[in-house]
Amino acid sequence: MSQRVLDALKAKFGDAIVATESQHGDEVAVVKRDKLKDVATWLRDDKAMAFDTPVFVTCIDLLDWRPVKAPGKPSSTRPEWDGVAPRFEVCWQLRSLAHRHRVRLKVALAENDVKVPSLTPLWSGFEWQERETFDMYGIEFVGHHDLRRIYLYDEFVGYPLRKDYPKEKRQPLVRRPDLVGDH
Amino acid sequence: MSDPAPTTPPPAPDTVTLTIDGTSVTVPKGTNVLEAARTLGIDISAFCYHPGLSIAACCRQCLVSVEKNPKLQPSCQQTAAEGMVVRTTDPQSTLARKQMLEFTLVNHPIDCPICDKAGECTLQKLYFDHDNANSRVDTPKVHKPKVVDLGPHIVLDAERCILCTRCIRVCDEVAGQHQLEMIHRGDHEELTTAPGERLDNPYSLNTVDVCPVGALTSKDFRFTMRAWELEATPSVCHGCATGCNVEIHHKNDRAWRLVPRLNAEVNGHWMCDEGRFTYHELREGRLAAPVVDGLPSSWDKALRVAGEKLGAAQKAGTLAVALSAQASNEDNFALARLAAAWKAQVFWTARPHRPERADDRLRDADVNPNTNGVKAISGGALSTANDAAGLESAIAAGKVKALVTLGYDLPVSEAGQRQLREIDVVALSSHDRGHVKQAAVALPIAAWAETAGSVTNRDGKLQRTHAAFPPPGQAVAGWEAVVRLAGATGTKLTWAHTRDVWKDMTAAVAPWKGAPWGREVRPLQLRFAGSRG
Amino acid sequence: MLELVTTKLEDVANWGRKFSLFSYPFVTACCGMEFMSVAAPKYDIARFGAEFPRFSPRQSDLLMIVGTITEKQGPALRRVYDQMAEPKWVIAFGVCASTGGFYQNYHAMPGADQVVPVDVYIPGCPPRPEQVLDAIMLLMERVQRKDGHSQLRLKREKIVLEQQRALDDD
Amino acid sequence: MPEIATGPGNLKSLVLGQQDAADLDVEHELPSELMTVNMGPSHPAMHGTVRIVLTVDGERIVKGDVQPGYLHRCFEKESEYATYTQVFPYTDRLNYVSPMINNVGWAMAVEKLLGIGKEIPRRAEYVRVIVSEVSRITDHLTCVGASAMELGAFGPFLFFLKSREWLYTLLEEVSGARLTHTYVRVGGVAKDLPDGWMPKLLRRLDEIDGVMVEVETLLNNNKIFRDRMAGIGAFSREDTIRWGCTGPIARAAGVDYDVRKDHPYSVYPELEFDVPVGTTGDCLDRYLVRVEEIKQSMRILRQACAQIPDGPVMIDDPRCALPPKTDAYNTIESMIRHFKHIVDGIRVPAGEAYTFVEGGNGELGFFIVADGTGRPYKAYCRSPSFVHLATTQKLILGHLIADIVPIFGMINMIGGECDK
Repeated sequence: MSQRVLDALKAKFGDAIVATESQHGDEVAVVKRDKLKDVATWLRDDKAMAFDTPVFVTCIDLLDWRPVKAPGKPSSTRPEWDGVAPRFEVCWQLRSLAHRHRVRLKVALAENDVKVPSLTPLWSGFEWQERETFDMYGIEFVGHHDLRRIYLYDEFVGYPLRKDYPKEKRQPLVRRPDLVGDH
Repeated sequence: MSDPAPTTPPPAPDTVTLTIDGTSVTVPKGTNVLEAARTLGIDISAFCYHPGLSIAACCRQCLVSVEKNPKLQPSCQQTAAEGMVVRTTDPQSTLARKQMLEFTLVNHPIDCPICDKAGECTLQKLYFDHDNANSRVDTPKVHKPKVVDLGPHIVLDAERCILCTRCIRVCDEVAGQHQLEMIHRGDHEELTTAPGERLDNPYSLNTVDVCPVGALTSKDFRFTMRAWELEATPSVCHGCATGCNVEIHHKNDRAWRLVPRLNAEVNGHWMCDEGRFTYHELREGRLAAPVVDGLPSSWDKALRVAGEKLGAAQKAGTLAVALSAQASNEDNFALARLAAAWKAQVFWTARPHRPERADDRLRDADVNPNTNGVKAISGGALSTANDAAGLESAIAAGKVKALVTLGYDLPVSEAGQRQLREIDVVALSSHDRGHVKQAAVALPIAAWAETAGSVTNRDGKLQRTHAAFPPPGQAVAGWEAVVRLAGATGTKLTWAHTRDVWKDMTAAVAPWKGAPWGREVRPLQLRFAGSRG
Repeated sequence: MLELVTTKLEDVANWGRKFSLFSYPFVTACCGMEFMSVAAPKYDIARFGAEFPRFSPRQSDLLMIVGTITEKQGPALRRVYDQMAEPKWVIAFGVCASTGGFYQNYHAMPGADQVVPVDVYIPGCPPRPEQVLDAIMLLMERVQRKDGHSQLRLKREKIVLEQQRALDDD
Repeated sequence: MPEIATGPGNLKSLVLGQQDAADLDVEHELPSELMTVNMGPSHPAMHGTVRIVLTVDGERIVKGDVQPGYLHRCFEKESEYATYTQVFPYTDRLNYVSPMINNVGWAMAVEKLLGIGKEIPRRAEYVRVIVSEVSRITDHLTCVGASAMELGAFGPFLFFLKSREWLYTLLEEVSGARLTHTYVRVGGVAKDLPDGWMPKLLRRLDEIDGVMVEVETLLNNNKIFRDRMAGIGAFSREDTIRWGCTGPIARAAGVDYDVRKDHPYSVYPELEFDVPVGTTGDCLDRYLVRVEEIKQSMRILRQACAQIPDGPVMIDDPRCALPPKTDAYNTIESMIRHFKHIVDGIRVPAGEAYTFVEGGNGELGFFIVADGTGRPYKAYCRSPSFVHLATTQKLILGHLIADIVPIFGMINMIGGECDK
């Protein structure tokens, strides 16, 4: 029922919408980075859209993306990551309370240029979730008034949810003085 | 069926166009229907078919229905013909494949929890994908011998064997020695060695790789590690100059086995047994900390002592450098570049050839993986004059007072050993063996499986290796040790990553100009790749 | 004679300590729910005199580490432990506090004993209330036998002092 | 909320909310400076895992920097290394006060990706609704009981813990564990409800009705309780929507949004229940909404226990269901199925989907990206506590330090779910 949203978006912004997809009942719109702010503002203020509720912000790291054939029909046609295509995909999920439809805005970012406009000024609910995405993936949200680590301690180096950060690489803050060896 | 649109150009003479499940595909003449289906992404189940072996068509697992043909055809044997129409998803052929699996499983022992192949077993994979139904047979299973010692490296479990004869064909075609046969008939048929033979040909462990089930297991890898816990890193075997492409299977910073990796030009699907056991030396006798006069010490103390010793000799012009045909191109190139900066004499060492192991297949007499690499790097300046014997005579003649060696096999005679003790030797080595024990300063470097790099095989082909796990202790990559050594003796080398060394190397060495560094390959977790079977 | 009196006095003191453990509940995660159930009427830790949580480390002698200790929580745990007065005991409540449980990653510490010495480890995720009561009884025996980690450290220091003095004398 | 002119410049004009002029004079003689107080991670009201660096002017809070993350146990990183079935124990420990709802949420997310959402047996759906509602009751009991105790009402805390103990025993009979059940599976539930369990549940619900009456008489019109709760931490309807709040906190502010009604899932459309909606959005309304929701959940349970059909509790799709254990040890076919299912996991076709259910504290969602192997490529959990904790920066402004306790009690910030 949210297919209307995608068509309206394409009608209104045309080439700013790189791709639209409808998977498992979710509407996904991949937006150009510099057009993101206008698209988001329009989605929030337009009466027919009325996307007033922020749901979540996260990022997908495509470093290890190597889909294998599994029984059943795969809904994602994204090929294996070849090292050239944009590595990160930042996703904002929005929901409209009045019309009960939902959309997920996505912006694709290359590996070395991880700046993206922040949507916190539009929905304050994204303030902490953008900080969490910065903390975990290292995505810099331009325009976020207080972008710093939220879960990890400031002395932590690196972004743990990236695929190349090993799961058990600890950076201990304090250890017992009489303890030998690194844990 | 969609007829090819008339506007497409007529297919080239030596290709064939056929339709599989409604989609038409053009393949070179002579490919079988199974390979044609695989190019379309249709995965037809198969046991006895192996792209590197002849066609036996004895497992009947790949039956498909071909139009105008009353019986189901084995797609591995059926060569694609012009205009042929094949259906793989019609009820008759899917039922046939399903029942074939049921038939194969009738006498199969319930060994999955203790079977080494579990996790990468083709029978498991095909049953779970295609059949997934209970068996209608409840007669007791036929029992066969469970532990048969076939040869020095392989144990057979006859109950698990599904009689696909891949191993027999490997011995006949790859090793060229007929050592395995089937005896008895019906459900008592069993694999055994040919009369008077044992499975001891130099390519015997390839049978373990191609065995789709856990019938043939390698004594070296048996019961050590579960298949899905391993991580695979592509590399090149360092056993001899052939440079077979391999995959290092490792876990917890330790290599557990080497498995051949497909490379049509160099080694196809195969590798020799001796090459498979080269991973053992990654564990024994490693040098993990710098050693000065026999006592382990820190990097900066070792570099300081090396700097003094080499500095004096360099002024006197009696400094020499020994490249190594065992080390990678990057390490050799870094040392050669440093030798040029020092204006030192350049020698090269290599393990002596073993002509008795050479055969016309994969095994080569030259047991050094990088002989051509060292030759290319030194631009032909190396000859018999400055190999190990030349070095020995130079030392005797007093022309060499200080020596920087790469690697640990300096094959000098008894007299040479004594002279080596008089001069100052700085050894860059991954192992604490040979002359490294008496060296004045020993600097630990990473072995071949621990750094990204490249080697050149006997045909001059430049092949990349990737790092499977980090080097032990304070060891660093060979070229990085050379950079530190350069810093200790006042010369400056500005490499920060193997990529930079590669860039300078491919620029300097003519035959490798413009070779791409390629993408940094990260260890692939086998469990993520589904079952490898 | 004096020796006999002081040990007897100490046994009486330990008997007193044993039956009135003032616990500082350092509660972080899911084990907190089970800690509530232990304090609740059905399993009632009050029967062992340990039900009175003191929320300031100064007034408590038993540190109950309840739940996962992460790297960011480490300094807080260390400071709370340091502020407690001797003699003090520590219980690691649940497998996360004992070994990190099935959180083997960059932020969960593999056990609270990376930061503070622990007397009694309680397995379980979360441990059943009966396990916690059993742990309290184990701790009571330790308190009575003066085997708590802080008492052992005092004993060690005393022995070292005596040896030091013996060395200085001759 | 009284207006506060902040900033060190105009200390003199700081009015401490005192109305008559007499007090003003006293204040002027003793101007207080802004003081930074650390309400550390280890504090009874902070549920053990939040630290607030308060800038207070006397007792009144001028600024609060809320710092979560003390219980960040890397749910996403751990679930990227576990198969889809192995992630269930991790979801138990997200919102450990109502673990069943997390299990159902994760199972539905994977089923949506597998495309078998419609083929789950109806009895399994009913069992899921029953255990979810029982879990939701324990969530509200714990939240209200703990915050009442923090305000000094120790009696209701013990009453609620007694009734929660009954429900724990019931859930233990179903799943084998009191708190970390891991009971739901992809495609259904692990085991059917034990016989005679539902009558026991209905008897307990009647007893809990009695406990509710006792607690409501103790708390609802209690002067101390009402003064500590009314008007504290009020949040307007627009702010609630703008901050993305859902669940009891949004409903208390008048936002009529309940995932079970607005985006119906499972068999909720067949069950009648009301959604309590407050007006002012302060702590008292949140308390009243939660108490009413306990009653609604009991109503759902009674209907579900009456309408539950017979039949299997697990879908018979070989990709998801394990073969019976006896077969697994006696036939090679079941052994292979069991082995591949456990070692490779359920191979979910490549794709991504966001699925959300009504959790104890609000909309609990799972955003899964699958790449065809048996392990999720990415498993993001949209946790309501994290969103509600973000609003506390606004809620505590202008209140006294003592008011942080009821605000945190009613926000019901669960460490595991908030820090993921």
